[in-house]
Amino acid sequence: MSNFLFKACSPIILLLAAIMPGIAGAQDALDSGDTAWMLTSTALVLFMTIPGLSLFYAGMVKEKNALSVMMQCFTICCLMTVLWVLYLYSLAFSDGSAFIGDLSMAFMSGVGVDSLSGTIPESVFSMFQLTFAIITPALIVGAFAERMKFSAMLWFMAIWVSVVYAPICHWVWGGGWLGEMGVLDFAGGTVVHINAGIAGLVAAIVMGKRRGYPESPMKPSNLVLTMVGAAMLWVGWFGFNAGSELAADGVAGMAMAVTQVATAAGALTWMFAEWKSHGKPSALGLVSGAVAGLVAITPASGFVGPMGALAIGFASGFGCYISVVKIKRTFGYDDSLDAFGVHGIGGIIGAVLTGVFVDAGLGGAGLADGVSMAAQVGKQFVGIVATIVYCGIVSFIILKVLDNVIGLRVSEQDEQEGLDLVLHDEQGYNM
Amino acid sequence: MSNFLFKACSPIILLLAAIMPGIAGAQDALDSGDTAWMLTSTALVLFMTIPGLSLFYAGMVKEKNALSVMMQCFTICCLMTVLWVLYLYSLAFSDGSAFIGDLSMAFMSGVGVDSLSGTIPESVFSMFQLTFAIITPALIVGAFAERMKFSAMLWFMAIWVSVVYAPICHWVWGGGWLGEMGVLDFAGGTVVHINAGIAGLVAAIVMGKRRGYPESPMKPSNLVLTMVGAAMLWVGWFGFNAGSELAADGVAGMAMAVTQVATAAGALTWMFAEWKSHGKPSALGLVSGAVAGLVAITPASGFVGPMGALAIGFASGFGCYISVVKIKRTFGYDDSLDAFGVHGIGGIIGAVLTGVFVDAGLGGAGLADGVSMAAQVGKQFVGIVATIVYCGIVSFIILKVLDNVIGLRVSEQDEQEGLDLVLHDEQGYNM
Amino acid sequence: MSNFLFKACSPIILLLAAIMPGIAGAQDALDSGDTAWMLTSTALVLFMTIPGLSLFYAGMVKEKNALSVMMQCFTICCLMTVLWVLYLYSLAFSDGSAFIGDLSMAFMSGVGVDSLSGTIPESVFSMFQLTFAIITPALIVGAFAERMKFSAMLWFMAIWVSVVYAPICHWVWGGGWLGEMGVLDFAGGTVVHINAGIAGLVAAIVMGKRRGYPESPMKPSNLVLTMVGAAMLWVGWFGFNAGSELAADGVAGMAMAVTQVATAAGALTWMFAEWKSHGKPSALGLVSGAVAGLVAITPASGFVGPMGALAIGFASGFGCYISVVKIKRTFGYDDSLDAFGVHGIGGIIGAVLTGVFVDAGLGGAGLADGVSMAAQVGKQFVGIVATIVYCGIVSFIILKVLDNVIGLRVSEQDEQEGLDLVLHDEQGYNM
Amino acid sequence: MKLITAVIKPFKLEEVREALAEAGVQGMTVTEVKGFGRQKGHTELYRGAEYSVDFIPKTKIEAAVSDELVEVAVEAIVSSAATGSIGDGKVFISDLGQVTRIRTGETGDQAL
Amino acid sequence: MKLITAVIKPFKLEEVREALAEAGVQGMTVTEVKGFGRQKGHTELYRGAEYSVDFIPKTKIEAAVSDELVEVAVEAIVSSAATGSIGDGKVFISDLGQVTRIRTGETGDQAL
Amino acid sequence: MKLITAVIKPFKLEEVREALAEAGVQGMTVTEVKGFGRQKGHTELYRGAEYSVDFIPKTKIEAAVSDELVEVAVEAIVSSAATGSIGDGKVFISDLGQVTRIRTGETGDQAL
Ligand SMILES: Nc1ncnc2c1ncn2[C@@H]1O[C@H](COP(=O)(O)OP(=O)(O)O)[C@@H](O)[C@H]1O
Ligand SMILES: Nc1ncnc2c1ncn2[C@@H]1O[C@H](COP(=O)(O)OP(=O)(O)O)[C@@H](O)[C@H]1O
Ligand SMILES: Nc1ncnc2c1ncn2[C@@H]1O[C@H](COP(=O)(O)OP(=O)(O)O)[C@@H](O)[C@H]1O
Repeated sequence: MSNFLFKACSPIILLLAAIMPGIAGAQDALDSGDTAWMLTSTALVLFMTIPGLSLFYAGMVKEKNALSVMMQCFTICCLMTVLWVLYLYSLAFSDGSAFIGDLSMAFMSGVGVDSLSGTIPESVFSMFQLTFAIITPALIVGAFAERMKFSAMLWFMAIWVSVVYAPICHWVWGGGWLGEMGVLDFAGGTVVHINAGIAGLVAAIVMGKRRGYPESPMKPSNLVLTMVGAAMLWVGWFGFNAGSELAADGVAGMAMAVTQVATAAGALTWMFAEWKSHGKPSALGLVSGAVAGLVAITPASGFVGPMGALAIGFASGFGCYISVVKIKRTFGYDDSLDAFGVHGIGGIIGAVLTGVFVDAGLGGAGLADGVSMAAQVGKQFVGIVATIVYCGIVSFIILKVLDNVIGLRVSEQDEQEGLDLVLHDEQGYNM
Repeated sequence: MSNFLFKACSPIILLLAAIMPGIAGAQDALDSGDTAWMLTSTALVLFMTIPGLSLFYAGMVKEKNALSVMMQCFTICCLMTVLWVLYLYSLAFSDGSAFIGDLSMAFMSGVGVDSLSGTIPESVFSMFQLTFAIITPALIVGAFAERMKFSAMLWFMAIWVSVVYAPICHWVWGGGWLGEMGVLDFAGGTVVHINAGIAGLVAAIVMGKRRGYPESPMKPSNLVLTMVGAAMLWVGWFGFNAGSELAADGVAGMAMAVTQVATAAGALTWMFAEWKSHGKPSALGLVSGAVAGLVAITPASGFVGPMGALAIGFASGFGCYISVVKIKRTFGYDDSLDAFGVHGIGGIIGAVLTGVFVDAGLGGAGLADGVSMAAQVGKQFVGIVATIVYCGIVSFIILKVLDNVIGLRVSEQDEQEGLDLVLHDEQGYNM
Repeated sequence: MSNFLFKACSPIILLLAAIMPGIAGAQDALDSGDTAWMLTSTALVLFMTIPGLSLFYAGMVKEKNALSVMMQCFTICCLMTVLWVLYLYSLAFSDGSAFIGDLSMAFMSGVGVDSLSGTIPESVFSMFQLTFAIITPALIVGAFAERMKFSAMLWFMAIWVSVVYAPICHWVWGGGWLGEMGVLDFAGGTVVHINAGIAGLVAAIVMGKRRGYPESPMKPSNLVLTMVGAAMLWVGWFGFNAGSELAADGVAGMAMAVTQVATAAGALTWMFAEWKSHGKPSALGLVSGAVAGLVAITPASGFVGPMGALAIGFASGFGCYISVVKIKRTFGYDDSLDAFGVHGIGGIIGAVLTGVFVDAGLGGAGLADGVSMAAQVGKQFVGIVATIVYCGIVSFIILKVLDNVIGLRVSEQDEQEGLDLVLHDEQGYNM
Repeated sequence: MKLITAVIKPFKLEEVREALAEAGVQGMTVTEVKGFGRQKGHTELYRGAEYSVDFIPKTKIEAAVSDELVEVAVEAIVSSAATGSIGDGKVFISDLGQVTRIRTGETGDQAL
Repeated sequence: MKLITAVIKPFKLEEVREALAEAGVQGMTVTEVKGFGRQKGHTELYRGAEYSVDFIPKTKIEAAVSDELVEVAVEAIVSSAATGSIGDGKVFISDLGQVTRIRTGETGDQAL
Repeated sequence: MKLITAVIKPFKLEEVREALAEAGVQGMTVTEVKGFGRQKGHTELYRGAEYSVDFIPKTKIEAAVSDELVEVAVEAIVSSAATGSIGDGKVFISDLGQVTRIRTGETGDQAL
């Protein structure tokens, strides 16, 4: 009888299973809600780079270089898009080996209107991931702003994203060895931020300081725009972190919540640290702390709870403050807009603390079965060190080769006159 | 037989009921579409404050104070976030009494990855509500811009949001007495706008006028940015109003539509009023009218139809125009950026007219059973008056106490030099 | 037996059919995911006009006219909204004839909270379409910027949208003759871009050149803002194109993907073309190419694949570059901000190539049964020519009549002083 | 004729302009300048980098006046621009050989 | 040597520059200034607050010229800057004691 | 007293200021100007429209000094502002009839 009934209703059950998300075994059906959120998240993460990061950076450089950094971010966005559909997506996300994908999905082959990735169209998954491959190189721009040749920048970015970003992305998210080993990186602390920070640091050192740094004033030309950019980064980051769940569910919701909390905590921490040590709280400090919080919560966002986020934001706000205000000055490298100081350091702090606050006892989603907190933190360190070493060495080689072949820097006089006029025959402001 | 069939298929029906939204009794299942919309709405409402409102305000103040208002908005955003997860969310939304919640949800206790609020994760509900608790105090900034100490501002906001915002929010949306009584406030006409407007008016009066007001010119320094800010407010407001439905359904759709209509009507009304009385239409007038329309449709957005929205936008555009251009000048208080003139007055107009245009005969969703339009308008008045009285008195007390303890205003010379340099050692524009 | 089973389970099947999207015959049930995406898309497309396009344009004009173009865009947004709910929506989308709708839905009659359009509320469909009716006239502003009277602009736009936009929209999307004939225009290449471009060209010619054009410099006053505007256009365009699917599904996903690809290709093409011919790549060239790519992919977005998008972006980037840099100079008309050069030309390129790359062999969704590529391209030409001829003639008549009745241009001296002061008694920047 | 050049605190411009008008000066040309002198500047801080800014925003007024007006004009400026605190600025007087009004070609005192 | 200082309408700058170059003046220094004189300003309105702005954007040109060039230079300015409507501006002439070219240390007419 | 007016390359301002201070000049007034001379400008390109910009950003320094300081001050400017490349600028010297310090009413050398 029960057998009869099962048979009788089985077509319906199959139908149900096929069309409904959340039922076990139904991951291969499109869910319109998840898709809606991922379309939105893709737009939000693109929004982070253009206009968000562009404005954040443009406001911090001198007036005569404002356009040049915006143009770098925008061009990176375009270049990565084309490379992505040609071969990068395939390198990063096709099966390949533990170290790199293959070219089986080059030219987006196999990605049709009906291809799914979980409950969302693969086209959306691919575009969402593309926006990460856009913002990562764009972040590096902050380290060498105001002195790099545009052509050298293009070459560097095209090569770097192919031989550094794509493999590391594959290691963590594409089925590679770091992911397999259990390193936790929900939305890109390692892949995006440490990666960009280290490449930036190497670039800053290889290229040398800006003319006049640090003796003569390097004042931000338009902090109003920088604050706008920071606000856009914050808003867009909801797509970055909550979007990394690839679904509109409770994990995405919690990822958004902890993002909000850590950002606020990072901002207040930097502000109060500055207030205490310098005597006044500054707007640039406040938003720098916000970005520090955003960076650090990124790897942790799907794993920790609100109180863990508070702690992570606090740690990152303070750590990045020290890094930018003290460490950079001590060592004397010219990381123009603190790509390393905020993204590198914040990424490392976040990656480590993800291993701590994932613990259910601290409000997190819980450690994997049989993995102790110490073990998880150890794995996190493996991820961090692997990224630093690989990215550091390869970035260095690319830069050195390019420097010898085409030269990385503009001439001293061109730097004096400003990149906008010299490289682009334009001015940012004609007022 | 039918009984047999029911039994036979009942597991399927239960299954259906459990996983599908919209079926009676299924409110406790997560709906990915609703969640997607609420994640988006949360981002949109945050976007209203930073960068939206920040830009709207920064463009209206003098160049030397541009950063200070942006920094106030941004810091408020951070501070409210931290207080929210510590205790504010609990105060506003836990059961408690008719007047205030309790601390049972302090530290977000009980809000886990799987907690639901209707068909969306509670984490998302809580973050969505947080964005309202952010924009409300940020709106007040407009009233005391260009003269308040940053430290006093922080103290005021932290206290105000705890003893004024949280209770009033609880009264209306947290199960408190105004909500129970049947006051209609879909998205915050009372809780957000009247509340902020009244607190702003009290602050403007307690703190006194800006040096030189109204004799010397107080020209907006960057109306281009003000227009950008207004546009962002408009776009973000879709999250505010259509998001307040907490679902992606027909009510949300209509809330978006009436928001669009009332805003347009408010903007055109102010523009034509100014054109008529002054001889030229101005951009600042246009966007001020848009904000007036947005404010007034807020309480009404889930209840009225497009033609009601047209009327509400018209009434608010005209009412706020009169208030800002005539009333403020007559009484002589210095509500710097018209926080009261637009949000207070617009909020009151909207709250009253919600009671009118909710009527099904006027295209609305219909009055509650057995409630006449007059009765509903009466209820609306109770909500308005309660908010004005409570918020007015308590805000006054907080400000007076703070003024005696730490002082509210910067010195005359500091006001002269500009808050950006004096309070933050920064300049908004270095060009 | 099978009959018995069918009967037994039929209530469940009906239930299923009623509540689930994607099942044949279920189009009349609301889908929360689709609705979430369309609410978002509506916000995104509004975001394209205000602040996106406003900034894009404001940055390109002289400082003294910055506010005037922003005000034009904003006022158009308001005016179209009011006309839309009064009668435009009905004219465009009610059944009517093959050429124009009727007034059966004037005052939004029949559009209630429960009205559906496919799987989304009709209120949302109507608002989404409204945002297209907003951006189309706003685009035209670029052609006559810096010299048109505000009052004449209002009259022109109100008439134009009623007698040009509404019918052409009806032809293509409202059940009119072009749609019936099989012209493919997924998101508005014809309705929006060719239409706006042609109207702009006619306006530029009828009104004549700006004083001093082309001898004296007409430098963009704030390219930083122009780049921000371009970025916002790009992000918002996801709503435009992927939103035009009216659902969150695989087609929407692919529409987003091809939008991203074509934009990047257009931007790089223009940039490299300029680099090659002028010696330096410019930021304005880069973003102009991006917009060219966005325009051209618009009609194609639901029909082509990523490689088709690459080709379309390339063709449009190059074609619009030639049009703006060479053709405009040869003929000597003053299309101030290249509304025709980018939207007209890009729209035509896109409309033609849609007919090519829709071919399944080229990665597209496939030609309609029994339609050859040549035939489809032929249909596309009919759409293009019909739009050019109708829009060109009617726009010309409206402008000529208005010129005689109230005059289109400000006086030479007013043009000298700047529209912001002369028409609005305001300045964009007081710094 | 003399050229009177005054460097003043920017917020005093309106008062000085009125005082000059009252004194009979009918035209003037105003420039935003940065001043350096005894008055101390301020400090700015950006991510830990401290800059001391010595230059202070000032406003420069240039007015060509006929010889007989010089004294009263200087007097007008001094009394309207003074706040008594450091940084109030200076008034410089120099000779002017000739003045021409472009519109009419008039020269000398008539051109002022 | 003399210093010629001209205050003109901003949109006339290019014409004046060309006229001066034609007259043999090889260098000049240009400043954006605000002028106050007979020409009326404009009104601005922000949320009901009306401000009348008396100062009008002008451009100031300073050119050091040798004595023999003065007359023709002034003539060049006057004829190229004039529109005939109020506010066309002024030309001032004053003595210049010495001029030094920083690059070479040359002085006098050679330094111009 | 003399008025020294120097037009220099903007990035040299700090050096010149220090050199002047060392030379004993206690105050100065600085204006952002655009210069036109032998130094070539640049080209800008916007959507195919090429503009050649002849004016170059310069900084103008005005310092009133007592007669005895003139020589050493000019020397200080020339040596600190020179780069040796075209466009280094000029130093002009003219007479100053009178100087008044607004704050105190002091005149003459004391007012500097
Ligand atoms: N020797 C000078 N030459 C030119 N301008 C000067 C000179 N001394 C002072 N100034 C101008 O006057 C302003 C005020 O001078 P300062 O010494 O600060 O105060 P005070 O005028 O009260 O003595 C300076 O900012 C500067 O612009
Ligand atoms: N006495 C003056 N001293 C300095 N500048 C003057 C004087 N009079 C006029 N100017 C300058 O000349 C400009 C034009 O003067 P105005 O009186 O308006 O017109 P016009 O030159 O046609 O008589 C003014 O805006 C101002 O910059
Ligand atoms: N005759 C002049 N009168 C006023 N300013 C001048 C004159 N000649 C040059 N200048 C200023 O000096 C600057 C430098 O002059 P330029 O001829 O380019 O180089 P150099 O000083 O090396 O010969 C110019 O940009 C201009 O501001």
